[in-house]
Amino acid sequence: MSRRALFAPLIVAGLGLANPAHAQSTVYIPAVLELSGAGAVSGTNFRDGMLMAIDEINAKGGILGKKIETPVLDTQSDAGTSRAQVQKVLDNKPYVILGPVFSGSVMVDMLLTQQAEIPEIVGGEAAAITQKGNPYVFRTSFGQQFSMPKIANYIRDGVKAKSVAVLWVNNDFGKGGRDTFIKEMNARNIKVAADISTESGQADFSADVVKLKAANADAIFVYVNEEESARFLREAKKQGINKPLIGETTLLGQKVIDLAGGAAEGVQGHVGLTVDAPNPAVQDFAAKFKKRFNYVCDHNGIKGYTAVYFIKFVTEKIGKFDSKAFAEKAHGITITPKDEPGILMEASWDKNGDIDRESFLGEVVGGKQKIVKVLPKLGN
Amino acid sequence: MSAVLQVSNLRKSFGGITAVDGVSFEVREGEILGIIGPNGSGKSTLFNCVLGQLSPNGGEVRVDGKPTTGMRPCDLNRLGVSRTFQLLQVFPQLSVRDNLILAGQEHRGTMLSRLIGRADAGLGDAADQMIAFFRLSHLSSAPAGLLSYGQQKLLDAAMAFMAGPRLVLLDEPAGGVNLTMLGHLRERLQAYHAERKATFVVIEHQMEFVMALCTRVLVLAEGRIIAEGAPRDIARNPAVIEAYLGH
Amino acid sequence: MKWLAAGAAAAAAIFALIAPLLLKPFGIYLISMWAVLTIAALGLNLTLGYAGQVSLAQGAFVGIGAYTVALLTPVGCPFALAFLAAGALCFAVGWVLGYPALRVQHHYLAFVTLAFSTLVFLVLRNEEWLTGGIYGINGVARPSFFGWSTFKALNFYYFSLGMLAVLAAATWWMLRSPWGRAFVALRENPVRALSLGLDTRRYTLMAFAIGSSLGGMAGALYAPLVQFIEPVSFTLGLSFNLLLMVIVGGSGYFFGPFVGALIAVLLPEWMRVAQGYYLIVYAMLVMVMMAFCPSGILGLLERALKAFAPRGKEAAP
Amino acid sequence: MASFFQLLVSGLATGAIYALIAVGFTLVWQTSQTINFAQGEFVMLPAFFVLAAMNAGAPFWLAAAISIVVSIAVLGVLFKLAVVDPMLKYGVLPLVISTIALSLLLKEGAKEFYSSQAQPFPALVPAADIDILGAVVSTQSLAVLAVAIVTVVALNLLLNRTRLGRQMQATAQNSTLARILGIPVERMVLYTFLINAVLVAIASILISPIYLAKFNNGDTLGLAAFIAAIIGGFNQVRGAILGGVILGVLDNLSAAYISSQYRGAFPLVILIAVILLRPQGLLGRVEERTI
Repeated sequence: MSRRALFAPLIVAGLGLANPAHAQSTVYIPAVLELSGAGAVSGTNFRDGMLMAIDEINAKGGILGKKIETPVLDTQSDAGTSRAQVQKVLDNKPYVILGPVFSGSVMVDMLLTQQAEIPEIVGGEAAAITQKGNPYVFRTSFGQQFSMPKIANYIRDGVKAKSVAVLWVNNDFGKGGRDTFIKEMNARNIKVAADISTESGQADFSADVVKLKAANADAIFVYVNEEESARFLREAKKQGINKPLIGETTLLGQKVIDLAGGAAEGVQGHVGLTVDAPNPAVQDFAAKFKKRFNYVCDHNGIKGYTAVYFIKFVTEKIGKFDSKAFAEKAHGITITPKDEPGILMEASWDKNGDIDRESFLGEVVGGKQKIVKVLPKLGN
Repeated sequence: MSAVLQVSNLRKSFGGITAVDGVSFEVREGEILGIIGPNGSGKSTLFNCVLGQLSPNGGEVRVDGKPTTGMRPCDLNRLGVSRTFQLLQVFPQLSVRDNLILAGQEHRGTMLSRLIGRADAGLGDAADQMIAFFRLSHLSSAPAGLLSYGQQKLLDAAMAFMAGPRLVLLDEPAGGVNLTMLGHLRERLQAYHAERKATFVVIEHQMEFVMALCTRVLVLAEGRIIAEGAPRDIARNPAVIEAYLGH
Repeated sequence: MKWLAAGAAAAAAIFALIAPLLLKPFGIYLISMWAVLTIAALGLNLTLGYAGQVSLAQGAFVGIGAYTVALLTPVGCPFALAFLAAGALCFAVGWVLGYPALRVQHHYLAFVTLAFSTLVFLVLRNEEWLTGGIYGINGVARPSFFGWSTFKALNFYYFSLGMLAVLAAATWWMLRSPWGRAFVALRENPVRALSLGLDTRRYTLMAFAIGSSLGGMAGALYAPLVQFIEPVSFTLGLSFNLLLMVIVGGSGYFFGPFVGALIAVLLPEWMRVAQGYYLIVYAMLVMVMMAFCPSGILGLLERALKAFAPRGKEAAP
Repeated sequence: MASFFQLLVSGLATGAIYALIAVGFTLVWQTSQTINFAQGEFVMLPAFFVLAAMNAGAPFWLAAAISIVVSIAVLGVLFKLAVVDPMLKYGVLPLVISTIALSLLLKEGAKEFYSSQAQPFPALVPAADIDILGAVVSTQSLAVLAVAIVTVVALNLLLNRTRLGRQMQATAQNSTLARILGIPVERMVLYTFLINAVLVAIASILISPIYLAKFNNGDTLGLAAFIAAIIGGFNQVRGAILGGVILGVLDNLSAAYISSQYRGAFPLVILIAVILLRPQGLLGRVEERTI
């Protein structure tokens, strides 16, 4: 017991002084991300994209002459820990906070950042995040409430399916997408013939494919993470599924296409934020990213990258580091690559902090993603 | 004189081997009954069947006329039948005093009263007396694990007496104890018996010990009782000598 | 030496009272987390350290407790009542989970409890109609008592600390009562205990049930502390972490969980200076600690004190 | 019916992997009372050894060989000397904690020092699909199945037909007695660790083309192997195999015919049932000390 008395100074050291006071010549924009645990892949993508933007900006003299100072704190993919880390950075009066990616963690942290009136640019895609009327939360990718309708329309008008089967991964990414998707299907009275949940990290999809075949729907919507997408596609090919396979961004990603061998051929769907977008700026970014981190960046990488440029642009518009002013200015703003190349594609933010940007309908042809149609921004 | 324990036609076999083969006997109030027999004659099995550690294949056990066959050891113990084990069994991390309090605490009050009541369950004095009686006072607060083997044997026996039992079954109390300690142990057992008019059953190898301690002796061989009587008669009984020396 | 321990305890208690005044909200949040997890570890220490029953399900009980409160308080149930409900529910479930312990021991029991905690996770995740599923439950309210609100970090810390004090006191009382003696007997020699009239079955189930209900009560505090709960917070990871607290602190020492939880909560934070490698360093430290003081820090301390002052021993019942 | 057969076949392939991992887990447990909670990570790691070797320019077969050797050194010898031996005398729990920490260490290590992204892994056999009585099987699954069977048969021969093997079994069943019989117990224990290292390395190389090399692959594999070992019988190689296969098939059948959300639950329910009704496992021997 006397051990604890002995800890006393350590605790103060460990908690009180752990946060170094940041210098005046820099602007403090901490990032709280999933660097270990289930969310590590998304988290590291977001981090690496973010770091790339920060280095570029700092190399050019920073924002309003101040270099960006961004410590990266790991949430261990756990809401409780993420809350602790957000609290930790809030104690040091940040300008803006980046992350986290897991919607669950975002939901907790939003409350704190709102109280502290600090804007938070998150990677979470759950519809609920921007529907709480929190004026301090922003996204740099489509919320599921925007991507799913686009898929739904495509299934109705493009595929002309009367019934559809859903295969989704049972985590907060997959479940969120699945729920929004089914809502949209009902709205277009397309029958959901099968609703199949899979585990993240699942290796054997034979059972799921057997069920899909039994359901015999006009189309199959697949909403799982990258490796699982690849494994599923192989199994689907194996068991000879001949119905159109529809995906949202992930399923048509080049990484999945490569991993799945030939099995991805003919997969179609909506492509939101992706390094495969037919856009020189994006292609260029993807190349730089691959060169520096030597892996193919997923959409979280782009989220992180554009998030930093989003901050830069808005800050330069308001001309000072004022968190409240940032939040006010950012709502309803539109950024074009002409004004800020780092934003990659023209993007606008609505009153809820949701992003709007053009997106694509694609198809896998000859082992490559082919864009068949460009979907304009919803705004116009 | 009424019988504290009646065992009738008790049987226990493991697979093919019959360890206890229809044993019947009585233990009378206030006597010290010795049960002797060569190794593997079924003494300990008999004990464990009587005490509910093992469930017999046949036969019946009665305590004060109440049938107790197949009763759980803890319930049997609450009826006033307590025991010691062949191998030493104390609680090494508990103090000597706590060992004794533990041995008595389940015999009074309810679970609830044991929780909210006094820490020593009102057995502190009784425990101290028992400690004094077995001349262990200087070790009262020492963890039992630190005692010498002989001292632990004394404590083991003391624990069996702690709840003031009707009947005590001692399984080789003298096993592995050096001679001086042996004398001490025997003398204490006799003193206790004299004081409390307690009833003992003693399983033992150590002949002198049995002869000196017991008022009556049963001889067990191959799961059967082959002789019964006063110690000195038993010592001269040819069947017994045959059983011990025969093979 | 008892005096020394008492003095140390008093010093620590005073420190626990003034520490938050020196800390920023983040620090306060961490020590609140320490207080909450210590309660859960106290429970596991009772089941494992005293009664000797290995359980890998304590994290699941924290989860059950957390969900009980998060589900009851929004429908108008006062916190105090929900808190007791959490304790009671986990007591009942723990009692049932104790039955395997009557048949199998040691590692087999560990496997059963391990399976149980994974099953609990699946139910929390899949039964969306009740638990909100994978999304978890957002905005769990912090209670207020007679106008005193625990919404502010500092208040909630003192609230958690108070609950810890009360529950620790109750546990202490139980351990110095005949029950405590019976639990130790259960751990050291169940056969002999049985022959001395201990209803070992009942005590085993009790040890499980009470340990679990402490876990549940910890959960009942965890939910309002984080103000959000989701199934993934209560997977095996948490159970392992609680086990680590008990072993590292010193299994079977009353104050073990206090020390263990302190380490499990603070060590990773201190390690964060190692940036991306902090978990690696943390893991290494744990392994080293296990290799050099398997009986936990209090065990080490006790040996040290014995070495310096042969007459006394640490205040561990 | 065809689909049922399909599920059965795929389940077998997955089960074979679990079995392979469970066998080593069981051996180590028997001889040294080590419940290795890092077993999953042990399977994750060798794939990265292969990739590292290939990045250094080695051809696949050489890289595989190197990986196996490194695994023997690190996951076999080093693990025993540095982690298990110092703690054996303190009983099971500290060691459990230590292996849990070790699993975290290996996971984080692979992530920080190699990559957090799933890495494509060269396949042993060209990917193609074969039709067997209406069930389609990929050549990879067949390869897995084949290698798994060969390995296990070889292991069984070693354990039952050779002097060394019998000595190891004696050690596993009763080390004190074995010592009296003059068996070099220490060495036997070490051998089981080496065998485990080889088995996990093989498993790793077999599955990584399908699973991809990823730092958190161990999470699911470890638990699966663990459950397989217990269901089949903690103290029997045969048992571990049966357990693995049961698990693989059961997972598919329950997902297809009962509930995909609860597919993870059925093995656990069986696990509990087995422990309560037959603690020694379906094929296990009764261990007095555990009941």
